[in-house]
Amino acid sequence: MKPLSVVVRTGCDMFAWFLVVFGAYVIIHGDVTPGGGFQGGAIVATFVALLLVAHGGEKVLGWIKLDIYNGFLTTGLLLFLLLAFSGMGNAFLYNFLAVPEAVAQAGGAHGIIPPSGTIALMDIAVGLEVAGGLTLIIMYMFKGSIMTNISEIGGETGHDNW
Amino acid sequence: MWPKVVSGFGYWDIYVWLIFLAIACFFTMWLRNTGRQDYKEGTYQDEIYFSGNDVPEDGEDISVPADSAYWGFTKFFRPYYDFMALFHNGLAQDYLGYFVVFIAILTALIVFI
Amino acid sequence: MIIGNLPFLTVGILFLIGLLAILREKNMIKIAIGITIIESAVNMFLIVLGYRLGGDIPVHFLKGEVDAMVLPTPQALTLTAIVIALATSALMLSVIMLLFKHYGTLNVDEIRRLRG
Amino acid sequence: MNWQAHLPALLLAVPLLGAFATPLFSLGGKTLRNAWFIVVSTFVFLIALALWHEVSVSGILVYVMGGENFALTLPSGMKYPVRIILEIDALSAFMVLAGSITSMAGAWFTLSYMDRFTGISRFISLYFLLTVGMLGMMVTGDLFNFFVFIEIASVASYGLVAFWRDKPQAVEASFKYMLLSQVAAMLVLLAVGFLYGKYNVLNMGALGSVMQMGLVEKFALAMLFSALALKCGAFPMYLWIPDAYAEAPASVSCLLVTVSQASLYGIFRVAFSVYGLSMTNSVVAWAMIVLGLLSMLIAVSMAVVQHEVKRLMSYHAISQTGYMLLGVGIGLLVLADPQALAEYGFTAIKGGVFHIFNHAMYKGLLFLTAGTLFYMTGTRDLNKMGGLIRKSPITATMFLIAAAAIAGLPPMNGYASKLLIYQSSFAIHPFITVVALVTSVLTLASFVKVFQTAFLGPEHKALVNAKKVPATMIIGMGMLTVAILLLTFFPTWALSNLVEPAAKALVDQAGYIAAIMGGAF
Amino acid sequence: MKKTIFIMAALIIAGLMFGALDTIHPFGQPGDFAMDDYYIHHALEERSSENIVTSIVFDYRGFDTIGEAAVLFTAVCSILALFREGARKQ
Repeated sequence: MKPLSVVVRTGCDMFAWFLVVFGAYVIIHGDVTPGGGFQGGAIVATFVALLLVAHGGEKVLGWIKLDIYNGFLTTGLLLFLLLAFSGMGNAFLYNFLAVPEAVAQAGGAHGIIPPSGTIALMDIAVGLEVAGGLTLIIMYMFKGSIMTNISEIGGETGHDNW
Repeated sequence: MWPKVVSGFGYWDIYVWLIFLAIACFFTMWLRNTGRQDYKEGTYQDEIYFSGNDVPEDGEDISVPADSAYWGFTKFFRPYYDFMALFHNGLAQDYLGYFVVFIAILTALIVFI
Repeated sequence: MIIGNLPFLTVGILFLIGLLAILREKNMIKIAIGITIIESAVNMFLIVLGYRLGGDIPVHFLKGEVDAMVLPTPQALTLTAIVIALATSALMLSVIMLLFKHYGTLNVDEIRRLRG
Repeated sequence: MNWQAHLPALLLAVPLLGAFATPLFSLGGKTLRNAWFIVVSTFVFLIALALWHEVSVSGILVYVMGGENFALTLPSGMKYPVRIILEIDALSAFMVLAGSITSMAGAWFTLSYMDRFTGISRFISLYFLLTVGMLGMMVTGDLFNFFVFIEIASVASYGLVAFWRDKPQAVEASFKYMLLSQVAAMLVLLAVGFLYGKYNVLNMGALGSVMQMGLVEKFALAMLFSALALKCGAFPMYLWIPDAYAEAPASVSCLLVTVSQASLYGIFRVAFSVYGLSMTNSVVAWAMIVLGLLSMLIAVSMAVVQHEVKRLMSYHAISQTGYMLLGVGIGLLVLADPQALAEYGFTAIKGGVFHIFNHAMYKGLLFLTAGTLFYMTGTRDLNKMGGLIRKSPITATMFLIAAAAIAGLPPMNGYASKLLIYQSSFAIHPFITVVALVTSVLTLASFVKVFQTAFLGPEHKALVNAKKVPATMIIGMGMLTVAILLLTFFPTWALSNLVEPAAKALVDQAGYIAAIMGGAF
Repeated sequence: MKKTIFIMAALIIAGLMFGALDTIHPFGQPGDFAMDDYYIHHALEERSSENIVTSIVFDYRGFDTIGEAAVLFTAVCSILALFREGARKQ
């Protein structure tokens, strides 16, 4: 992929960061407004897609550490499962942090955690997962497209043609 | 419609079969022992008779390949297998097409009967 | 009757288009698009099922004056189905990329080393 | 809190945790990763065993996901359940047991078999996810959830079939499988949408209690049946199976067999528990019988002429699926007729259900031995093999046991289940029995061919340096061998403790519904 | 020839599907929606989540979401496995 013109690059540089912020907003407010973990995560993942289009792949591959996104993916998934396991006292996936609305209106919510409990936290977990996962998909598909010769790159033996 | 068929001793009796197998083994051994008494291991009797020719070194040359197994069967059913080769033709869209035809027939049958 | 049910009809037409695309097109990318169209048809079907005349979005915070809400379950199901569709499309395109590298063509009729 | 009640959730959560945490553990090196793989697989098997025991002691288990009380299926004042409910009756527990055994055996087998390749941590994740998808399809009581698990299993198997991506055939097989399977999955979702739109219910049991046959229900039934028939490999749609099974790594093929059985389970669940007695005609039953017969005969006739060992075995997998469809189809045909059901229908269902377990065991073992042959010689072509019994007599023995079981030779478990099907199918028409017997004979013929060409005969020069079989691969195959031998030597126990409760649970639609809806039904 | 049969079959399916689609319920007037009604009325007071869809996705049908996350993870794993670097040929 060739880099696009300087106007596009500058514009993308600017808007890419806004997209991250907007995605984070959508993720965090998933339990109040339309949106949620998946949508927000997808928006965050657009960050890399935009950079990829504007600056060309080789450059972006140099900038981005894929291990970080792998970390996002695993962290999100494990956090999700952890939250699901935490409700095991009642049932798997039980929303053990939720506060009924009447109590929450009367000020009974616990501190920083939203009254919807695990709904909001799972939103964040899934948001992390989707952001990481989609970015990995984009980057690896790009890497795959510049793999010129499969048999040379993955020269593994043992499953050759019979 | 048709009379019910029962095999006699319940569904299945492993012990009867084991006894049967033991008897079968016994008979086999007996048959084997009635063979030629002048056979000796490790003499010329062990050698392979290859139509009078020298036996090739590599085992591959004297073993029957899998393709040749059931030659007569394949030969007899040649037209059938030719048709089957048309059916398994490796075209993904044909596979999809068979699926779609199957759905259409089944749906029509279920809905209209 | 059929005019009132136009959204349902659209679903059927979309499904048919997708089916015809996967049966007729030769280009693998177009076949992948055909499958995506079927997925969209099904997603649209779920959404159409959940609509109530005069219903509002199922978010209390932004709800208008209207009392009725559209049914929320199909929307949740669609959300799940969309992500699944996305995952499978990504995988399918990757596989097509690999196939193109191996076979040097996008024509689905030439991808037939496995047969018999 | 008694932990047994949480077993249904743990059954799915533990392999999911295994999949999600594999990238973490693979940071710690190969040994830690392999240990994690084995530990989690074994743990899943233990959970499945405990679950089966629990079900056979206390009847149907339900588990409400995320409910305040996991046993409270209906919230107060509601007619229908609002949450996802896992419902495990004897049939599900039976299937789960079969699935977890093959999964564990495949895991042991994988350790040495896949050792030469890169990307193994991804392989392990995908393997766990395939297990999750399979087990989820077997235990879930919710239609949409069923679709989600179908997708997990499918996507994982696409990746695993194409895992050897340097080989064009593997990628091609994955593509064909994906094309067919995606369309099928969308049809399942379409059917779920139809049923949801009509009844506003997604739970299978609740759906069964309100089902009234109409155009919508008939259409949904046709969609569900044909899609799941594709996934399990019935006659006109089995064409992806030889490709996918043959090109996947051996341990994956072993597990894919059970995944297909899970789709078969889906058909049975839909036909018996969701529709069941409300079906107004016997088209589905006859479709199952006819499809069973056709897939049996045609697939086995294709298998006889194959010379590539895994492709041959894949065709046999299809033809064995035909037996199950036939047996259970006969049961479905006479479901509404208590006398015929007691006379031969129930026997047929027992035969079909027993065959599922047997098939999972011996077909898994056959695929693993095929993998061993491939590992030893580097080829899958039978024409290039010969005399391998000298290299690995233990593999030859296991192959012989599995081949005898699949061909239905008398002392083996395969014969026990086939006998039940023969006996009961005779009551419908003798022709069906004749077809089943011919299939059995052809099966035996093709496995005689494999044994003769691969193991017997003089040693080939090219194979003098064939590799030794590592211990873990033998352990993996040994597990399945032990399972086959146990089923062989205690068929009465297996029939009365494993199969009969499962078959009873399949027939008992009211019981399945009542576990969800309470006594209301 | 073959293609024509396939397309005819597709048209038959579509025709039957139109029939079935037309008989579900009139557009915009779902007949019985007890399950959705439960969500609409209880999601806010039980779980204090303003967004009912999110509360369904993560609470009432949360297990689907785990499955969905697993599907995404599966796709990522598959793609990473397909495009892995691999060991270079010695």
